[in-house]
Amino acid sequence: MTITLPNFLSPEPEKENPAAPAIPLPAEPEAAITGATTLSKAVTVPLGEGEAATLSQEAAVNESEAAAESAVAAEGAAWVTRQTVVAGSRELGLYRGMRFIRRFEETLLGLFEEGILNGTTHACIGQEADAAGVIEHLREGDHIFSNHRCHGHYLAWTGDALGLMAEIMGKEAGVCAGIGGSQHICAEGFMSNGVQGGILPTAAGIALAKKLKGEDTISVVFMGDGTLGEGAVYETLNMASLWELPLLIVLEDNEWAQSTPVALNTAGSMRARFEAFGLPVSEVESTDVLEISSHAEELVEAVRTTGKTHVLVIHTYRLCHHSKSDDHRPEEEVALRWQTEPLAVHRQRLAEADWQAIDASVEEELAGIVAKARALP
Amino acid sequence: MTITLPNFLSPEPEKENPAAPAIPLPAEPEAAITGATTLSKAVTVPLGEGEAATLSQEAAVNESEAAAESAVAAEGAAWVTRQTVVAGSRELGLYRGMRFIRRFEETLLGLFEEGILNGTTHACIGQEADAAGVIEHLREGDHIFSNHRCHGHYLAWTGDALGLMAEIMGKEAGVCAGIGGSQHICAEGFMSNGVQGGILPTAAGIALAKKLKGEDTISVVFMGDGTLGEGAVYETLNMASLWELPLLIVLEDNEWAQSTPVALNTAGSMRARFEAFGLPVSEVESTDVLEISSHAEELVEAVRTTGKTHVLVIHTYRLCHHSKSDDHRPEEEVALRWQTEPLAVHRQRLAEADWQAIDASVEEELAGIVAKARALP
Amino acid sequence: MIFAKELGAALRESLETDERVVLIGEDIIDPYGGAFKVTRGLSTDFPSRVRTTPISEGAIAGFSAGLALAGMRPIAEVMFGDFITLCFDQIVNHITKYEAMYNGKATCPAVFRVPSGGHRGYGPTHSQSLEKHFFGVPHLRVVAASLFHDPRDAFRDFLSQNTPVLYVEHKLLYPQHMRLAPNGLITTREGSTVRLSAVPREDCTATVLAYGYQAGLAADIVEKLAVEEEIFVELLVPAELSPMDWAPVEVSAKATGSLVTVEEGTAGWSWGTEVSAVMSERLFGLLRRPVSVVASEKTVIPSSRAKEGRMLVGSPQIETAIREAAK
Amino acid sequence: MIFAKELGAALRESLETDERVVLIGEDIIDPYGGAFKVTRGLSTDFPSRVRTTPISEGAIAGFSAGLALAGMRPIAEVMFGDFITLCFDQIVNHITKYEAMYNGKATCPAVFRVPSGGHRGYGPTHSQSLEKHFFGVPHLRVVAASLFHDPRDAFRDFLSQNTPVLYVEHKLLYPQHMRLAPNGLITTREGSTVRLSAVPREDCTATVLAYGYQAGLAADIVEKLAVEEEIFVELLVPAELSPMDWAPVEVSAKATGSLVTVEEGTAGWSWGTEVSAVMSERLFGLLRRPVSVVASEKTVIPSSRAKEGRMLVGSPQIETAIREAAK
Ligand SMILES: Cc1ncc(C[n+]2csc(CCOP(=O)(O)OP(=O)(O)O)c2C)c(N)n1
Ligand SMILES: Cc1ncc(C[n+]2csc(CCOP(=O)(O)OP(=O)(O)O)c2C)c(N)n1
Ligand SMILES: [Mg+2]
Ligand SMILES: [Mg+2]
Repeated sequence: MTITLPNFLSPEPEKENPAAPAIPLPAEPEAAITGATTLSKAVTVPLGEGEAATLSQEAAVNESEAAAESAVAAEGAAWVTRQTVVAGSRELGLYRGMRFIRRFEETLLGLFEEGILNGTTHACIGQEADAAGVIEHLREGDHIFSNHRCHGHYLAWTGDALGLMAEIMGKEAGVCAGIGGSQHICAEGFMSNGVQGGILPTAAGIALAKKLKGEDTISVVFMGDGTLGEGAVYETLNMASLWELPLLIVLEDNEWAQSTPVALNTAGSMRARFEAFGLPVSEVESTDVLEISSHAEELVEAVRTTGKTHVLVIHTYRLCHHSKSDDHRPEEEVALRWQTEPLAVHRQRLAEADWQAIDASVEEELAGIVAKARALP
Repeated sequence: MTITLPNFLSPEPEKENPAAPAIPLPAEPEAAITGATTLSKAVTVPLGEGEAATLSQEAAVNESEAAAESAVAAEGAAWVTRQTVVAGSRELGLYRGMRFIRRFEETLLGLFEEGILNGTTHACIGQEADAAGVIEHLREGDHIFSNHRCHGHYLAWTGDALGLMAEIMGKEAGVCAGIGGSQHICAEGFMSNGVQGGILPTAAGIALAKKLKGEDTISVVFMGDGTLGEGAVYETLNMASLWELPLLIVLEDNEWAQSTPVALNTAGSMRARFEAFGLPVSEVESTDVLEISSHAEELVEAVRTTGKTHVLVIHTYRLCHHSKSDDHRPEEEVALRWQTEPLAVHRQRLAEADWQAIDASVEEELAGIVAKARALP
Repeated sequence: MIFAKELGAALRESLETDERVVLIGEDIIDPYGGAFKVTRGLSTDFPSRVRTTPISEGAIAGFSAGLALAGMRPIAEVMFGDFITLCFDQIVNHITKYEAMYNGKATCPAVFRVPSGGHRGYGPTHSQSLEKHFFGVPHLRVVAASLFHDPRDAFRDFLSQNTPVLYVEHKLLYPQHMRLAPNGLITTREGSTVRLSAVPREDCTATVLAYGYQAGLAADIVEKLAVEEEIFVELLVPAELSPMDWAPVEVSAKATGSLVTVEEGTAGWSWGTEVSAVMSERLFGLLRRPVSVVASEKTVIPSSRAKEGRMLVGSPQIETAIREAAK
Repeated sequence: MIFAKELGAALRESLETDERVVLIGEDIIDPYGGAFKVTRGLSTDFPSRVRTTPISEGAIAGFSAGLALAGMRPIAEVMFGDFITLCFDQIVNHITKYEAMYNGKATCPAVFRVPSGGHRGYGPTHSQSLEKHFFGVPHLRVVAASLFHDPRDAFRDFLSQNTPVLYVEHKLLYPQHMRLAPNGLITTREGSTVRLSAVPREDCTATVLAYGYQAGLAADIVEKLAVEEEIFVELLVPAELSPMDWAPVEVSAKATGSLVTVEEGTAGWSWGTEVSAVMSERLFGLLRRPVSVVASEKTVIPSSRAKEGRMLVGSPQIETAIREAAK
């Protein structure tokens, strides 16, 4: 572990964002960036192929525990397991998934500052619970379509951090050989495109294919609140409803679209926009991964069993910049939301030693990934 | 009056459409196509510039009556007057307007059969009450945007039957010199385009211009039920609602879009689609021009006074083919709807002699227009 | 053998032989069977794979994208080719991007059928040949139907490969008889290009390159000029317009020393423009006159038949250009 | 004089001098002032006429159409020019149709600003130069910003006439210094075309035609080749790309006998293609070599900077082509 992380990547919330609240939150230990002591306890299932060898020892240690895991993990095949089982605990697994996404994104932003990366990126800092909570319930054969803010979804689904990092670095070993970059990623059961709106009918088309093939898998699409501005969305809602397609639409309302607050972009009611097309909506205002997950579980199950389109509206918040540029939101607004960021919320139900260990293991793993990715041709 | 009308243009309802009901409707007199006797009583205000000279005598006779007309006419300037005042009666005026539109369209269809016209046309037979009932409340400075099925709207607004007929005949004297044809018409305060959907944001843009200029006039757009399929519609609803634009959206739900019934095209609720964007909706299921008109009056007034977008959903029925081609709808379905076609409904409150006289005058006027248009270079 | 029927048969064959095929479009199911009746009968036999849609061209394209990404073979009908404008985002920023931007990890073989063209008095928004705006979209094939090409071959080809396709059907082709083995002219084939002439190439004084409905008009003129005036030119009718197979054009124009292109789309950045640019380079110094590009006037298509006839390319313009080029 | 600032000033002048002007686009109001900060400060001073919109490019175009038909002067910003795809229906089937199809009874002078181009690693959907698909749309003007053209002139021109405009702004221009009177090269103007050369035309051995960001790259190369190697060519930088003012090109290429066109868009049915077709005809037999068209590879624009650099036209490709043409 020799790479130096830029200052703002320090895990103390105050440093993660200057606007972070002054009120006390569970403090993050120094161990988080050295993280040697608790490693063997925390790591279970490898993230990314490149990691498999390195981590196989620890993985073996925890295998028996993992086998005894909850129904959720049991039903979920490789994808779910990868994200959710840490030392036999789904809750720790979810934490690790979110922590990994958070630190991956922060690391990315640091690399941009360093000038290592080019182009642009959209971090989902503050919204990690959406990716973790929804994707936990998906299984092999399901398909995710994501948007410009896709890293969290991608990592939660594939765990392939090295492939994504290399992709964003523009390396040949990137998941799309550096052609797609941050917004245009493809892997088994996963695609993203940075053009707003058009992914909705595409995801519905994938759902139609599933229906025609008689598969019992589902298509999931993630969209932002601002994307409700695109007409393609409504054409899709209409057809998905008429044709009864196995589609789950996850609307991540993070209150902002680039520089525009939801009130300047969105008339009337989000929920009603879906219901007007006869689509059932489940709405949750939360950054708690378990709360989001329980809504998602219900909806995923509903889509799977009825074969019909359902909508999950998650009211959340983006804590970082839109991409890498200025953030003109009121400081107090952002600060307030740091108090309820998903990691802090979820940590409250974990033993401190457990999440500290995970933090440390994430640091270690990420450092390894960055080092490897940098070294790639 | 020497032109021979094709058989199906005979004013008896049974002949207007083979699927027309067997149950008795007020019979239309022979006089309808000779129409000499009651002419001076029926004609008041000229339709189309070309007519002004010919009809000025009769117009003069009725001037004093017209001056004493109801508030509706008084407030309405040239446009309203032209359509609604016949021998001092708004009700007769509305009847004449609808009758004129009906016979104009039937005449067109006949001319197509004859091979005089080319291209295509979309008649609004069965929906005349929408045009008459809504446009009655518009005044100079207001703007109408219409669609492929625009003749009724155009005639109700401008009265310029000769210009329209010449246009569809492809004559230089046509309102757009024969370039636009049936679907692309422009006159003071009126435009149409045959591409579905795109006229919605355009009409809203016109409304925005009115708002920015501080005008107290409004923008009106007519759309069909099938056009609810286009994404442009929802982009417009959102922005019109956010920006509070003086726009009246008139949705003519005629239950069919070309060959497709509303149930195959439209999931959920039409009304809810507008309300989801915070737009007030008034819904009327009627072919009665007075009922439609009273809803329209309220909404036009609301748009004018609040400056905000309102929606009028009229559930009606198209009695003719979509354009000139096959009609695969169940015969009984169409037959049933002939029983409540707007002219029949409205005639019930008129004296038979009055509407007969109007029918006759319309025949005469139309014959003159056709003859003139045919003679044009 | 009427073109619309043959095309319908090609679609039927596609549905029959390939379970992945899905037809999608407005008003395409029975009894209506599409605005131009091409799909008549198909929904009755393949109800789940022939899907009539709401009036949502953007979603038709987007659903096609999704179907194709998921391994299906969507064939979308855009009722009037004019409305392909509403599919432009999906075609340019989604469908033709996926395979390349995902480094080959996905393919998106969606096919769009666009009934196009004028000469029917349908007016400015229902008569256009908008394919010119799709030529040169990277990773898109633009293919034109003609009476000289069996549509079965076209669809077999589309289903056997992974590139998205815009298939241009001129509306006036629908009621016409196929001319797969036309009398009067010698017919040979080179790839998707059909070569028609009254006499061997060595005796031709110009090469005419035309596609779609205009190719039929051109063939009639070529035949007439040969029979009546012994003016001999070679007509080339390619199916694939973009990317183009340049070889047959190059060989022919090199031999005749003179080239005319014909298209119904408006002039300026048109199909013929690219042909002219490429051939002017490849045959630099070898042509006896500049390439002549016949295209329609740069304006809207009038509804009035008389005005439409003057504005759109038709037989008179083609004949004039051929006579000139053959000199 | 930084281009983005000058452009902002041109928009400010438009708002100040013409009450009909309305700016419309995503995230264009203060404090953000647009993704590229061009409109910064304008909404504060003209709150009702600088309107930030939802993410609805189609409606931005449609609202612009309505504003323009109603006598206003909309200037729309499409955040990334890549998303102009979503305005294609409005531009092709509505905005550019109205004046002609209504026989002049209405005009629809909407202006679209499209921040375009690559070389920033933004990847396949945020780096394109899609103007090639808009060249040749009847009744549309496509105009390109460059460091050699004062944007004030452009907007004064747009506001003084009634044709819709697509105004192409290469993103890399924003932070650059204007070069209205560049040192080192003689600069003259003919209409919207700027002529740059180190020596009089008679001493130039080729004509280079380039626009936008590429024009700046070309100018540097022209200057370098003149200074370092006494290779003299004349550079023409038009603002108006479609329709083109052919006269300056024709005169120059006739004199030099050699013509190169440069653009960042992908090859095939590109800007240079039309130039080549037209000049090959007009200067038939007068050029000593075929027109050379420099354009980017026919594929998606990679995010990877290294790959992007190989795929997109940049200085190396331009220099190679100029050297060849000047021989
Ligand atoms: C069609 C299109 N228009 C505009 C953009 C530029 N853009 C990228 S992200 C963004 C804001 C998206 O907001 P939202 O949908 O709420 O998602 P969030 O960024 O908040 O996750 C915009 C306007 C785009 N990518 N695609
Ligand atoms: C963008 C677009 N797509 C398709 C069409 C072809 N088309 C013309 S009318 C029509 C049906 C319209 O139905 P609706 O909106 O209900 O209006 P109605 O014809 O019933 O008045 C269709 C599909 C079109 N004109 N524009
Ligand atoms: Mg958002
Ligand atoms: Mg309808």
